[in-house]
Amino acid sequence: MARLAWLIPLFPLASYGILAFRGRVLGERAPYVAIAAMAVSAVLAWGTFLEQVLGAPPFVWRAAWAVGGERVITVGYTVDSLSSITVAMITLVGGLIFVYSVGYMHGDPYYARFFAFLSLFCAGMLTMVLANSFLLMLIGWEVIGLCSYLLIGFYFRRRSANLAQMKAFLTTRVGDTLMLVGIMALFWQFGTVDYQTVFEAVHKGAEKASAAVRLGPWEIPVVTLTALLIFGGPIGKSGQFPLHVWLPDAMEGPTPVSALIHAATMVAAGVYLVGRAYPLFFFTPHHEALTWVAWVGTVTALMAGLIALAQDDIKRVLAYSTISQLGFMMAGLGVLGYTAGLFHLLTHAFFKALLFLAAGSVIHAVRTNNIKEMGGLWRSMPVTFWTFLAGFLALAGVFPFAGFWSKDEILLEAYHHDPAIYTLLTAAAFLTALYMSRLVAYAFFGRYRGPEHPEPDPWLPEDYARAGVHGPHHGHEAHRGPHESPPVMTVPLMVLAFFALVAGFVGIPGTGPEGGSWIHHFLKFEGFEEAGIHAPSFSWPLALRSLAVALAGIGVAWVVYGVRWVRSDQVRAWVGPLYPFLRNRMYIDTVYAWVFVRGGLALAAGLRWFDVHGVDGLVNLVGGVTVLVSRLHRLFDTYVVDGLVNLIGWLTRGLGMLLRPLQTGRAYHYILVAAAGLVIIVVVSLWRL
Amino acid sequence: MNAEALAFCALAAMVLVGGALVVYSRNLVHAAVSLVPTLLGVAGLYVLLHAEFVAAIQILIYVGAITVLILFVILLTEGATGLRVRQRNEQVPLALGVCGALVALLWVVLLRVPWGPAAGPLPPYNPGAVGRSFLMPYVLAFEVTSLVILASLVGAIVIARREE
Amino acid sequence: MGLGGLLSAVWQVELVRMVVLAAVVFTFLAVGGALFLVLAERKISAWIQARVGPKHVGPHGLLQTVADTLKLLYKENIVPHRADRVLFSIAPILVAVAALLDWVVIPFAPGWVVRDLNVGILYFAAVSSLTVIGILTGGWASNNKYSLLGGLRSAAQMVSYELPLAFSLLLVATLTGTLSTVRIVEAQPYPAYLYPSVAVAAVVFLVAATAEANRIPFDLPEAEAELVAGYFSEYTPMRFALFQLGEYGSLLASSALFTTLFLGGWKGPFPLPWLGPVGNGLVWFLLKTYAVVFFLMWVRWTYPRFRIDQLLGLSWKVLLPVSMMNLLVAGWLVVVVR
Amino acid sequence: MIGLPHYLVLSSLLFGMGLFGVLTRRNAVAILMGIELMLNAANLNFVAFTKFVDPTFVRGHVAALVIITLAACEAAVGLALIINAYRHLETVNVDQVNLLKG
Repeated sequence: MARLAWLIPLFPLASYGILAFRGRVLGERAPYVAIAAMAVSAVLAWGTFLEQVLGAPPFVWRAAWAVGGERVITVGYTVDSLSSITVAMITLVGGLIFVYSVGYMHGDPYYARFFAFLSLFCAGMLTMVLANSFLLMLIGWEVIGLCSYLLIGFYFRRRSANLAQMKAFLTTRVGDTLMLVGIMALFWQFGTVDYQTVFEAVHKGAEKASAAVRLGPWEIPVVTLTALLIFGGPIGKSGQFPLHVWLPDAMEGPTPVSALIHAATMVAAGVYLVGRAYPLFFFTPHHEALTWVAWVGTVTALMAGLIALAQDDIKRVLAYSTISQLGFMMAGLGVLGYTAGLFHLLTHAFFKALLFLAAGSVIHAVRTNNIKEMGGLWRSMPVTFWTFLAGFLALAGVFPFAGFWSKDEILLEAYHHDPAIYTLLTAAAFLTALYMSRLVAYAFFGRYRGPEHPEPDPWLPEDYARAGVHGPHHGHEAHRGPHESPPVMTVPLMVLAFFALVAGFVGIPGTGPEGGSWIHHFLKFEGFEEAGIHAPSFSWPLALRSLAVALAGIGVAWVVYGVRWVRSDQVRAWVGPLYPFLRNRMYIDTVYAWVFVRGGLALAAGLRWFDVHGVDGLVNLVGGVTVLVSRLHRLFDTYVVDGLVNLIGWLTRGLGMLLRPLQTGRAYHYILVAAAGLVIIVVVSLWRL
Repeated sequence: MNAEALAFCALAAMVLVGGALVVYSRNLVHAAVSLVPTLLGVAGLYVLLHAEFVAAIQILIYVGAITVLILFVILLTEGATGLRVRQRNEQVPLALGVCGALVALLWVVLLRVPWGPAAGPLPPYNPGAVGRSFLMPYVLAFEVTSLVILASLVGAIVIARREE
Repeated sequence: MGLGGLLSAVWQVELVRMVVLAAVVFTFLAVGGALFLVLAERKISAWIQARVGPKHVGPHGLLQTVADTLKLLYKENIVPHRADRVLFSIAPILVAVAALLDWVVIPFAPGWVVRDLNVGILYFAAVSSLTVIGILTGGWASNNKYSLLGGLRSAAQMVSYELPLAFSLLLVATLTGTLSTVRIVEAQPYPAYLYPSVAVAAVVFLVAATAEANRIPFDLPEAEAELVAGYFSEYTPMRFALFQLGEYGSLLASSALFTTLFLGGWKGPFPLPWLGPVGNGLVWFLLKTYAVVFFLMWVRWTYPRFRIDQLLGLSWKVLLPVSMMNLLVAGWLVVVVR
Repeated sequence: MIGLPHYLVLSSLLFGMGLFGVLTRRNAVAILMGIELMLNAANLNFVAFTKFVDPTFVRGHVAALVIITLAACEAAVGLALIINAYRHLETVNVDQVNLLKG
């Protein structure tokens, strides 16, 4: 099965090819192509995964791609426990989202294009995961970035979508550039970008790896610098502070896109990369690269959790929640919790995709994103409600849902590694429970606060409305209040809800050998054993403490938003300026807008001023001089040059008059003359011999 | 006079008589049909020169394709090629003189050179030898020829098709 | 030099001798073959159309064609008014000779070949392309617009179908690495992975050969219904018979070449007793050849005629691309497997 | 014994005939036929030289084959041009095709 793994990204790629070139013809049938391709990939991916589960050895295939002297750049793929479980997750979640999109995007004029982009995205993601080298990974990575750009701006007539897509692209580009520099640094140091070779070299502490670079007053080991540069990519792609600003805006894309790309998979690419390149981070002196990772993750988790508290847009809350959870994963990886971070990556993919899809179902029904205009939906949309609730409980970390197990692992690792990080993450976990409860309370409980007949979807741009499309919900008939979505959308929700419940069970202690959990056994980092680091074992007090934190968060929210013993505006008054601070996303976007956007514009304006006055002035001066010279020149030209030219003309014409009869226009005359000429030449040369 | 000389004389006669007919015949169809013995005669000479492959190609392309094409065009443009149209232009005597002089000079030149006997045996299996020459030392000529074929194919189609 | 000198002369002279010999031998052979084929065609067509066919002359009408030939020999040769006498007479001879020259490279049995040329199949293609000149000039020389149309059609058709035919030959040459017919037979059977390519080439060859022989469904140059027999409308007995001889001769030659290239030539599935290698080869070869001939006759009496545009379209738009692709694929396979 | 000069004399005669045809014919198709004769003369020389002067690499054969190919191309394009000219001008005589003559 592992030998077939190279086929996994090819099917979505083929689907992309078909849809891109024949999509218009396929029309309504477009999703079948995409789903079929995804299904085949999923079968292959799960086969590969199960093979790994049953104990197959890791498999690496590589072939020379470019050969330059001694250096060979290889292309190939890696199948091991990490990549196989990740592709299994991607194909499963991706496939479900494809199915869901059939319903959600139905009636869209660019139906086929949507599935084409989704397919291309999956192809890139799977390539990135299965890659055997940083270079191939980078190719997949950039394809992902491109698809993200395309899909965020899928409603391309809408200005805000255009801005969001640019923002996403430019912001992640900052990280990508750093990563590219990092990969170049790797190539410079080791002469290869192949994972295995690089990691082995780092492990052995090759001479160059221990060299140091002077950077101002600090002396940074090269390997650390490289690791941190490469970490730039994940910071951008996985929405870590300070490059997280694009992710909330990316919610401009259609909801399945938010679910697939900005919750379950693409943002996971960064975390995956850190997991994949873990040796590079781990074998730095004192694991200092990992310390950076941990702190970036922790700050992100806490910051995003705080911001999420004050947002009203359902998708934005979920987006900040995603950022926060990604922070958790990074923090988990950073505190030597290799398994914990990646485990959370997998469980999070399921329940976050679920939450987004359920949110999409809600938006689909009430035609607004504002949670304050929803309410009481649990009655009218039972399936959506129950599945959303499952996702919520998983995210909040309530026993026995998936999030409980994975988040607890991270907290456990943090507890044993760095109490400060543990404290901050616990606070973030509390915030998670709090803002999610707030969301659930606003959206699903209380009474319905929206209009009786929901307006046409505000998310839809004008040209869609002109095309007679009334939102994603095709054949929209008059109905009272919101109602449940069609089965093609709810069935994927139910499947994901199932996984949100059970995906964490692989982390239950005792499911693996020696009393540990299965996931610890399956996903483990060999470097730990050598370094004598053992994963801390499950501890009941900590687990209970984290459960208590989650329940406390839910309880507080229940007090404020559920039974309303304390009214939310009172809370707002207590916290004073904190609320507007959080509501405006800690002013980070504002600062960026001032510094980078306006700064950039101001720089451009300055350069333009210089261009207009400085460069153009010079050019005009040169121009003036040129005009003066050319006037003089013209006089010379008119009388002297033209005179000569005319003279030659007259001479030529006279000569032509004389020679004209020779040109008959008959080819055979010319040939005769040529032949006669040949005869003469031969005669002359013979005579001279 | 041995058999080879006999064959050479027969073929040479065929070539020359055919060629003369091609040039002199007032009837263009006759001229075109006279190309057949000329070209077949040349093919026969190729066989005498151990160039069977060239001979086969000569028959296949010259006789089988080019002559047919020429005949075809003559028949299609019957209105302009019929017997009533004057077929010669005014420079016959001049041309006769020039051509005669040229041939005579060529003879003078080539009979002055002391041509030796045959330089050596040909490669025994010459389709293979020709193929190898085409793919190794003369690959550029081969590629350029293929380009010319492509260009003339396109050109012929574009020129000859009826304008819409 | 005497006759002995002639016999011991260099081989290329011997080749000329062989060609002459072949012309003499196969004139008789092909005349006999053509006689038989005309009868076979009449019998088979009758059988397909549920008729009896000729039956009065000789037992079961076996001597019908002989009688017809005798009749043709005794009838007057007429040259139409204002026809071109010379070309009118030469054309049928050219057609017949071209058809007969094909036989030089056909191997009947091990060692039974007039001349095993090292450019054998190329020679076959070259010589069979001479037929068209005869047809074209015959059509023109008759001074009849139907004949001329038939001749022009024939030229267009033959020039078009020579290409797919040549590609089929090229494919075989690619697979066997030789142009010699004898060595092609020896190289068979082909390896199994090449069967698809060979099958495609065989079909293309069969179609193109049918068109080259001007047979239904590609008999546009004759097309009795439209052109009142096309290029030989004006031909009277013996010259008409020569055209027929040419047509049946080339039919037989094409079938024989098909047998040689694709059906294993003289090789048989099992040896026959008492015959020895030559007899064996001869029997198998003739059996296969006449099976192909029968198949072509069957096709003739089953399918209607194409239109001229369909005919040319089939060649240029279907057969040519298919055979080109086929050649590419087969060449690739050969290189890869090697 | 037939040697190289025989072939050269023969081909020079053929060449002369072809040139004469080219020089004296009015009809474009006939001119083309003359050109074919000249090309054949050249080919004959090439093949003869191969046998008698330099048999390695069969260079003359290669040249002859290239020339035959080019002759086929030239015939195809030339005849297409002639047909087109005939369609427009109803003549194929080169001295009557003079649309561009001022």
